[in-house]
Amino acid sequence: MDKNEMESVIEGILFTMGDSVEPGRIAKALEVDKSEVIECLDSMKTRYEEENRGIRLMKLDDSYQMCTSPDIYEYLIKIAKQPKKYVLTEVLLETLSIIAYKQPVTKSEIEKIRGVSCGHAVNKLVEYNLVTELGRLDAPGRPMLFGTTEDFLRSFGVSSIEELPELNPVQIEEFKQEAEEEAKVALNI
Amino acid sequence: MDKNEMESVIEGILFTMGDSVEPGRIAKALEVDKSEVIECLDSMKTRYEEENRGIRLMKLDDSYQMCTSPDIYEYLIKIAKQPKKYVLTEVLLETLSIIAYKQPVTKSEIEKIRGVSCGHAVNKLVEYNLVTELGRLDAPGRPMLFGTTEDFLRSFGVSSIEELPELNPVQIEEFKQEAEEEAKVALNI
Amino acid sequence: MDLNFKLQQFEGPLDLLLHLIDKNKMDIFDIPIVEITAQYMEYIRAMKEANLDVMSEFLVMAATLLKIKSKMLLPIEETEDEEEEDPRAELVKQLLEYKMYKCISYELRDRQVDANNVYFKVPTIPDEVSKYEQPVDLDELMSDITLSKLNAIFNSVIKRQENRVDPVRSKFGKIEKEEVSLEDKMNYMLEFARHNRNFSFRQLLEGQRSKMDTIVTFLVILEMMKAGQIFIVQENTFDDIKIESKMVA
Repeated sequence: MDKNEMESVIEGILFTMGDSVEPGRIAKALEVDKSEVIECLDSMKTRYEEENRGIRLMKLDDSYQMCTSPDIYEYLIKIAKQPKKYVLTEVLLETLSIIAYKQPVTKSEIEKIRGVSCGHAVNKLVEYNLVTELGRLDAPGRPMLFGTTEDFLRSFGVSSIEELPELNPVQIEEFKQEAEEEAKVALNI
Repeated sequence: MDKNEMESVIEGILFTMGDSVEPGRIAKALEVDKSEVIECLDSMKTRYEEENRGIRLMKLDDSYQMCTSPDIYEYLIKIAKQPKKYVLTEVLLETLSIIAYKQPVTKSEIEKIRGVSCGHAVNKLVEYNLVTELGRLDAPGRPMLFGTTEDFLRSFGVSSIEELPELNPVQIEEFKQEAEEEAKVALNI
Repeated sequence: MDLNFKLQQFEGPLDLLLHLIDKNKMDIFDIPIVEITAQYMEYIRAMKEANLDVMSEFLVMAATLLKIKSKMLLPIEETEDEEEEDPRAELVKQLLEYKMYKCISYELRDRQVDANNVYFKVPTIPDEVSKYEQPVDLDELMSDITLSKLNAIFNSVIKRQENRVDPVRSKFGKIEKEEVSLEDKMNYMLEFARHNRNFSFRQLLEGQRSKMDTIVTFLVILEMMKAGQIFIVQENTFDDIKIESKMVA
């Protein structure tokens, strides 16, 4: 095994292991002398530094570990703090509208209206502080009741939920009739 | 930030993250153009290969991930813990192939092609994180649509689903003959 | 033919069919249906103990094969259509598509073997980086959502819910207790038959209020006839049914 190949294998081993590795273990796997491995590790360590690489070798007692250059840290923090864009997805908006109009409302009532589970959506809305727990319903299972928050009102610039646009009964009646018509058509097929 | 410094930072970030990283995230942290990052990543990828390095860059859809070179596998297995490998049965492979080429696809479409039910197979593939739910089809019954994941690309060594072997009838005839040869060998055992 | 070959070895009816076609060196575009059906059925018979879930899918294919076979045995009718479609066409199309994916799955398996020779590294992101959570900016989050939009969303949700409700079935209304009880009617009739030797069905219906009354009365008549409590005669269809009671004391 030539030096180049050995370096390649050692690089791969240190990368995969993540932890510190003793040169003796590497030597056994490669069936070479431990001193050869140490020599190779030290030369790699120096080269990584000279080349100003993003990854470095760290010597800990008699083991070696792959790590990043200390300069990377500030960029990692920047990646973490990258302004993530929170968006209200369709699911969240629908759930929010049901809570706004039906409050106080339980998760199972919301699920009944949407036809799909809403646990995740409600939790997200609570996390965004648009929705809050209002207490438990005095019913079997004592389900939690949800309602909108002050933040919710503030973001719409209204002072109470009474100010939400009214639901138009005529329109709702139309929806019902449409649904019936559709069903009739379906039956004629 | 000069090219050398950028490569160093990117190397460190990919090493730390372990997972696949989108160039856009790196670009924001480095306050540079995304195209610059991509250019840098691609040149690193080529250089790692040319220098026969132990670590390599892998492109998955539009993300990049650091991994080991396949050439050093035989040494790595002697020392590193083998990642858990699952064996895909023929049923799973057939189902996966259909999903890979037909995505987004519903269970009933898969069943139509295979002539047998596929619920169990699809669930297993979802469990292995090779396949994921993509949302519901806007059709009666609102059936779930399935597609492949990044893990799928990783486990099959392709950078995107466009890289999958083409469905070319001539080539398929060749596969078929190969498969038959294999089957003969298998039967002779 | 090697019947020891277990049906479970095949991934489904199409797989078995392909196996038979390959084995017999048949042309997939010109499947000798009579022959292939016979062989397919032989496999099915040999697999009687196979689990029913698997069996049912194989049986669907068997039925398809038999249908194709019968179609091909029938003389081709002269129709205005210039060309009658080959009854096998659909099956051939399905077989070819399945075969294509089957072949591709072998290719994928090879790729997986190659791709498995690569190792990755677990993420080693510092805690303060990975646990960082960005505060939610509500102004930004709600920037393009107006009250009327919220209202429209709620309306559309409600509309969807209406669509989901089966309007036909929901029209059936509540299930109410039947106004006419079979038991009451039976008791009434038994009493009536004890006091009247000869009467007719029409006579019985006089003064009955509803369709349900009529139906229940008819059911009671049938029941009493079965029990030998009455004897009935109807000379012609739609004639009145003459009833003779055997219960007169």
